[in-house]
Amino acid sequence: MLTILILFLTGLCTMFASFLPNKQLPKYLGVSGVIIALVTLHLRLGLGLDFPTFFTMFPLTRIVSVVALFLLLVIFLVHRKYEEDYDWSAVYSLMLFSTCGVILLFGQRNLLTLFLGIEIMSIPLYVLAASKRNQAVSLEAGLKYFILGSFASAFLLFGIALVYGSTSSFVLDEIMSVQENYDGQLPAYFHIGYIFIIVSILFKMAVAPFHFWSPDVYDGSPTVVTGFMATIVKLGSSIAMYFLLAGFFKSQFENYSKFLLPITAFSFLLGAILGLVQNNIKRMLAYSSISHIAFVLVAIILSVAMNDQGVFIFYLMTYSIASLLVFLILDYLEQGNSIFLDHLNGLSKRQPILALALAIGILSMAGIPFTGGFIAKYRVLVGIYQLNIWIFTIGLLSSAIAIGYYLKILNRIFFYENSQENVAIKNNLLVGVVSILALVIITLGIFPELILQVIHSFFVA
Amino acid sequence: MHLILILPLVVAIIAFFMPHKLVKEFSLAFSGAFFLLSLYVLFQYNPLNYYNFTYYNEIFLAGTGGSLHLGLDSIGVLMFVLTNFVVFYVNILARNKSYTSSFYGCVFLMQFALIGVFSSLNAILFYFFWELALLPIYYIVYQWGSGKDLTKAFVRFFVYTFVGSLFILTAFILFAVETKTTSFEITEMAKNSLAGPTQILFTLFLIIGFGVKIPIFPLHSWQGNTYRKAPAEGTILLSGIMLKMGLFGLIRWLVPFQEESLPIIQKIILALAIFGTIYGAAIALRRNDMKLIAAFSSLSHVGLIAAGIFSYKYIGFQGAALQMLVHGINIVGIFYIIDIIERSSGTRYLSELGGIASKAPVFSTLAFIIILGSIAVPLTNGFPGEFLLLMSVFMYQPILGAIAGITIILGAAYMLRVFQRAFMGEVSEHVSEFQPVSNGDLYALGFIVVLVFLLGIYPQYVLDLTANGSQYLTNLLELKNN
Amino acid sequence: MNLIGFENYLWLGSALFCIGLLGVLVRRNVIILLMCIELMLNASNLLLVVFAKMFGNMNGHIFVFFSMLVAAAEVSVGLALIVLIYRKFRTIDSSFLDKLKG
Amino acid sequence: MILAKILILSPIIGFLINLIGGKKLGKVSGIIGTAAVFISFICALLMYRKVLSTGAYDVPLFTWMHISTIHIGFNLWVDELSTWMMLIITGIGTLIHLYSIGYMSHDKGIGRFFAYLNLFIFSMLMLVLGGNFIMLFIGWEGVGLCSYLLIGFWFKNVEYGHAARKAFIMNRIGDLGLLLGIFLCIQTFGTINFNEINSIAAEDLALKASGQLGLFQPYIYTAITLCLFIGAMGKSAQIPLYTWLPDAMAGPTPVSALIHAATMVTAGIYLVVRNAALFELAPFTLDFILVIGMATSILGALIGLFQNDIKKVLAYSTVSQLGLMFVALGVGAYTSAMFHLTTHAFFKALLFLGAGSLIHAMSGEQNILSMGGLKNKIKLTHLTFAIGTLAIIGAPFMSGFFSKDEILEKLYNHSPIIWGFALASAAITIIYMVRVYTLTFSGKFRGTKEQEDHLHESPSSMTLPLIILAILSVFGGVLNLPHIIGGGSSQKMAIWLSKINSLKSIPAHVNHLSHSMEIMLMLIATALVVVLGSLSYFKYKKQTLAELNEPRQGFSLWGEHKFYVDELYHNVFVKPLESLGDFFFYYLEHYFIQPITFGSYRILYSAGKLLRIVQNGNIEYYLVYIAIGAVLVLSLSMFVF
Repeated sequence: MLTILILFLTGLCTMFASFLPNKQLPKYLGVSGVIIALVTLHLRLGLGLDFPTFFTMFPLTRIVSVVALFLLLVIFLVHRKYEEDYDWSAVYSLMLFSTCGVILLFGQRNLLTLFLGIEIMSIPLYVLAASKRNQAVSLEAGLKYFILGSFASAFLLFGIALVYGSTSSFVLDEIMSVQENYDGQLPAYFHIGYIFIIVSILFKMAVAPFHFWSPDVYDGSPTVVTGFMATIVKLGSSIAMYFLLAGFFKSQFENYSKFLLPITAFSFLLGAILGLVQNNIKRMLAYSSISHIAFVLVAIILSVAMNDQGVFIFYLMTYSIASLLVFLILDYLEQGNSIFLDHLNGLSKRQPILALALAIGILSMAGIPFTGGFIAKYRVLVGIYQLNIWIFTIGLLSSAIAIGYYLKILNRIFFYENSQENVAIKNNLLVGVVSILALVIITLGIFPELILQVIHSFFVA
Repeated sequence: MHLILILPLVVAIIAFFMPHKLVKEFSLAFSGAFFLLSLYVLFQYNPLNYYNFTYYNEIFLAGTGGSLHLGLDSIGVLMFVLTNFVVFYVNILARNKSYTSSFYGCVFLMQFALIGVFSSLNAILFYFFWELALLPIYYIVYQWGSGKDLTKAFVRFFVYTFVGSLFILTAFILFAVETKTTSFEITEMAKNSLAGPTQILFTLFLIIGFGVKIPIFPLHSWQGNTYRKAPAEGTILLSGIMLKMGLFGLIRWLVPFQEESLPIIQKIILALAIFGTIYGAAIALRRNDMKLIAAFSSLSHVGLIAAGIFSYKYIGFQGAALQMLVHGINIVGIFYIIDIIERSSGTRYLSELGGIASKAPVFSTLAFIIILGSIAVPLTNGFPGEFLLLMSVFMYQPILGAIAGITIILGAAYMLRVFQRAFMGEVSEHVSEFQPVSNGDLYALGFIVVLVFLLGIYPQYVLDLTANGSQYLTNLLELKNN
Repeated sequence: MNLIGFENYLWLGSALFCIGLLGVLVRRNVIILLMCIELMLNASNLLLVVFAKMFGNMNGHIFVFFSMLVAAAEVSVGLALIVLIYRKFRTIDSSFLDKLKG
Repeated sequence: MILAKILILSPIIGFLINLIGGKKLGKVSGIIGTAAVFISFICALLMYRKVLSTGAYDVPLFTWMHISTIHIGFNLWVDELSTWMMLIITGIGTLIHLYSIGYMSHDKGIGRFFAYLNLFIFSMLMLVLGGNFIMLFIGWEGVGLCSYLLIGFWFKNVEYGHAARKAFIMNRIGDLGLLLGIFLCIQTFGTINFNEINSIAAEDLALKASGQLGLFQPYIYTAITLCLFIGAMGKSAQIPLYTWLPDAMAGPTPVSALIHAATMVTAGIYLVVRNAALFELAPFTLDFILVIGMATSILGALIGLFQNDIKKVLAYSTVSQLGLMFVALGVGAYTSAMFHLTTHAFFKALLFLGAGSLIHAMSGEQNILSMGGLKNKIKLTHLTFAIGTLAIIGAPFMSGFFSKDEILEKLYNHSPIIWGFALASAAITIIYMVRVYTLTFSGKFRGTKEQEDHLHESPSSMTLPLIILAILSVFGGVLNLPHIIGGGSSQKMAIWLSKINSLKSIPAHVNHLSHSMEIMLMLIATALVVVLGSLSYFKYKKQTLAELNEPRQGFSLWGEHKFYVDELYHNVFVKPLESLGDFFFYYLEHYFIQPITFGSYRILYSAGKLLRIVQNGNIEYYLVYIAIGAVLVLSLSMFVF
């Protein structure tokens, strides 16, 4: 709970810091705030702020929040300086508030924390998406996200109401116990309620039938925000889904696994096929994240079926690190508000290290060995093979198709002549951070257990 | 042993960041050193115990059932030497061309990946190195490849190789899940066996996966214009070693797990492989571009090797191991010759060539001997391997053996046609300003000629080496079948 | 005390929710969309209160407070966005906002 | 032991010296080459004496390949048959090397020429001395390779190159047959060593003789022997695979003399004789050989009748003589076939060398129509050529007479019809040989002016071998005199050869011909020679240039065009193969495999385009999609599952 508090306070300070003349102040405040939060996590300080029925620190929550904070730290450190009138202090504070919501989700024990977490996470995002006020595209993205987001949260609230109606409590354990011993006599509307909740979280994760917002919003909003959305927000909503499927509605496994698996298959194919035809890279990555999230959903179902969280966490981690790396680099290549394939031409000749790091990130998303992505996909595929052979084949097929468009990007980076003027990127901090991230991905590929053990020993044990 | 594996990686990384000027000498020296090292390993290898130089470490790839488990068995050592030989020759050939340092880095990365492929005893590790080997060659072929529309060839090459490797992954997953083994060590995998239908699936997937690389007949169409578009060094790497990866995969991962030897699949693949040999030879007869002829000729040679393996005979494995080494040497020689001709006369099309023999007699005699080697004339290295392979196919099925025999006739026909058009006859205007071939190239070709005769007259050394390797395979097959 | 049975409240709540849902799907004006979403939210608040009354514990009521809080925050942010959009596009008809596509 | 090693090594050393020092040595390389072969000749003589005294012995060199049960070693097997063949090869080889020093003196590639000749001698010796099938096969293909190099020696000329390639490929087809035979041997006998195979065959023969069942079913023997015979056909230019021999005349004449007359073409017969025991066990194959041999000999003779190029005529006569030898083998008369092989080597080499010096004198002119009346201009060549012609047509008491007569006698013994056919082919031989002789030497000179004054006798280095060969052709018959004339010392060669282990197990054929019958046969043969010889001599003597040049029709036109066999092969085998290649490449590559890769890529791309329209950026649609999605999920989970 303390970490959320600290993040909230830093958010406030950065908001007020905008009145002070020093332009760099919000950056320093943000960074120091996140570091303090990380330290508190390490020292396992509770300060008595513990509400067992609302929010508890599971080992899972610790690991995932460390990852989330690390990602946030990287975003704060390394994002590109946008044009003058871009109000960074507001962006920092909104990002911090949204991360509070995300961490709230990580440790939820109660439907209320779920609802609050989702709302705290998404409301700042609506504004973030529209943060480039003078660009119509960003505004449109913001509005779209807002309308669809609030529509989904209406579903969520309705679902919670119905579930409360049938189980007379919000707390996780009580709902589970009610389901176990009254399984037969639960009123009909319980079922509707639980489906509505799952649907709204599916929407937040942008899984296939509910994904329509993500390509437009990813493309419209500024790349830093897209980066934030693609990594930390996806992390939050996936953990929320995990708690729903593994926690609240664990006993409904047969029921939801039957309709969730076709959804994942649909989103595998959709993400892969639509990705092929794009030439705007942000949209392409949006579709690729749709198919990745389908993998995450499959991993969640797997972890419920075999109650082993390892596969799920590992996949989430590799995916978020890889997409952060890619979005950070794309942030620097952005012209106007979107990046087209030709902007990447001959990148290897302009910035060799950046090109290499981007290549490693893309390879990890494509799932090529020696990168984390491969191990993650491999473990999910091995698991799903026992569960359902069709999903296995479709998953394999879609990753094969996806390799097609990942290679389009690689092809542009290495083999096309340099058509862009050489915009000198002097930010060697970026180069440093990016190469560290690339190394992390490679080590995830070669020594998969290493990183998790380090975090576990450092933060959880 | 692990020292031998890691070294190329270290050198690759250094080569990537070397300044362009001195990277050429640096990489030539290192590849030479690796070749000598590999010869030392070869002579020090005792064929008796099955896996030499094993190195085990489990934190690597923990959790996925994989582990860093390397070991060179008899056929692995041969391929290890061949890899270093080919990389050494790539550097020799590249010394008179100006390549950036990332080219040399890729070459050494290839070497690292290939040694990994030949020495890994763990299925996942094998798949790791297999995929890693695809990246640098894809980079070399398309960064320095000539030819107009690279994207078309790129789509074909990449769709084939990557989709192929996905099949291999599925096969391994299928094996692991069906037999409930957690670890992918070859020793454990060999113990248990698969039930009927999954066995067929497992074999089919592996055949498709390796077939793309070998290439067996229907999966070969990437080979034609990839060879044509790739730079000479790229083709040498591709034809010299990459084809052997597929074959080695067959021997290492497919044969030991063959259940009641599925006669239907074995027959189909054998027939396909032999049809591939005829197919390749027939096409090579009429093509005008030397590189294409060499490509289809290696398609036909390799098809015969695959047929040899699939006849599941002791002689077949011996012949295949020997012929893999021999084909590697010959094809490197042939592409070296094509490169020299292209460099000196500016064209590699037979219609524009002629009369090189009168211009460069020593070069043409060396070229002739290498061509003899690839036609499998006795006393050259081609003959013993081809003899054993044809015998094993003949023992399996006499009619198929006879059909496979036709390739030695067609082989002679198209190779001599190449020699005829390019070397004999009147001096064509392209060849008139044929610069004299440099001594360095002549010594390189000379070394290959020495190898051609050495293996031709005394193949027994290689046969002893692979004796207990193939014996192990045949006992495994008998043990599993009856 | 409960003159009319709980089921009827249940039907009322879901009826309200469906009306809001239809409103969102049909209308093109963004502000009307917002109002319909508010309607849906209040429908679920109603249900929450009814269930709280049914079970007799106070959880439902507390939850309603939180949900109203959230709804308010959402609306304020939404309206700010709509003002910005209006200043930019001179219209708030959702069918015009389709530059982002494909 | 050392003798055998020297015998093998000296040609190789000669080859290496000439190859490396080829350019610089010039004429000296000729001397080195001849010396190398001469040393081998002497070793052959010494080995002959050794075999005479101690009998056959084995010289193991090193193990070439040892796989599970099969042990293939490099070992030389020296017995009566191989010494006999060695003597022929090295003897005639030395003479031809001597001859070609003069013949090739003006050619600048002389070093390379002698290197290839020495390599040829080496591989021929390997073939003959080989102790097992693999050694034989190595020699077999080595000889094919050398013939490719030598035929295409003047590589500037493209036709010669094509002829060389054709020869090599035809030989390769034969080699494939031989290879399949070797595989069959390994499969059935488990060994490829000649002695072991012959002992198994001998055992089987003994069993068969005593009526029991043999060790192996008969069809295996037929299969093995058929494959071996296909190999022999390829090498010794029998019916289906003979078209390469006439084209092989593109090489220099000494090459044709050595390879295409004396040694290489006899390899086929050597192979059959070496495994005679096997062939005995396969009666079907023997008849097959008989038929093929007969057909080839008649066809060769017929085509030879209408050829105008002197070397082509001699080539076709070789084809027909070889056919005759195979007929002898078919009948089981192995020793008489070997005898005819030896005498044929003498007089055919003589004829070729004679033709060579003729062409040398006529400064490269090979067409007999534009020669004539050279009788008194190049006396020595004329004399030796005349002796050669007399020998080949079987004039009485010449070597040809004895060997051909012995075969005719054995044929008559077997069945009169075959004897008739053989007599017919002998008759045609008489006609065309005398035709060649008369057109070149008698009558008026039909050549051009400067050819006439260029006419001169060839230097001594060329005429010396001619004289030696002439002597051999005359007295060759003495080696194997028939009983009637030779009396006590007759059939010396037959006794000598029957000692080899493949022949000693064969029951001798009963000879139910009475003495009078033999004499009568001889008389018929001599009568034929006298009558036909004089007839054709006078016919061609008075033929004027006009008559000779008028175009031919009907049968003779056919004959001149070699019965269109070459064209037949071209359209039946070569063209369809090439069109198959094109078909594979253009159709199969583009229409069969292409769509798979690109088809899938295009389908996905169009699917992508379609789906893209759904994402049309309009919020209402999104809301509607989400609502439909939610309803769908709800109904799915409630009712379906």
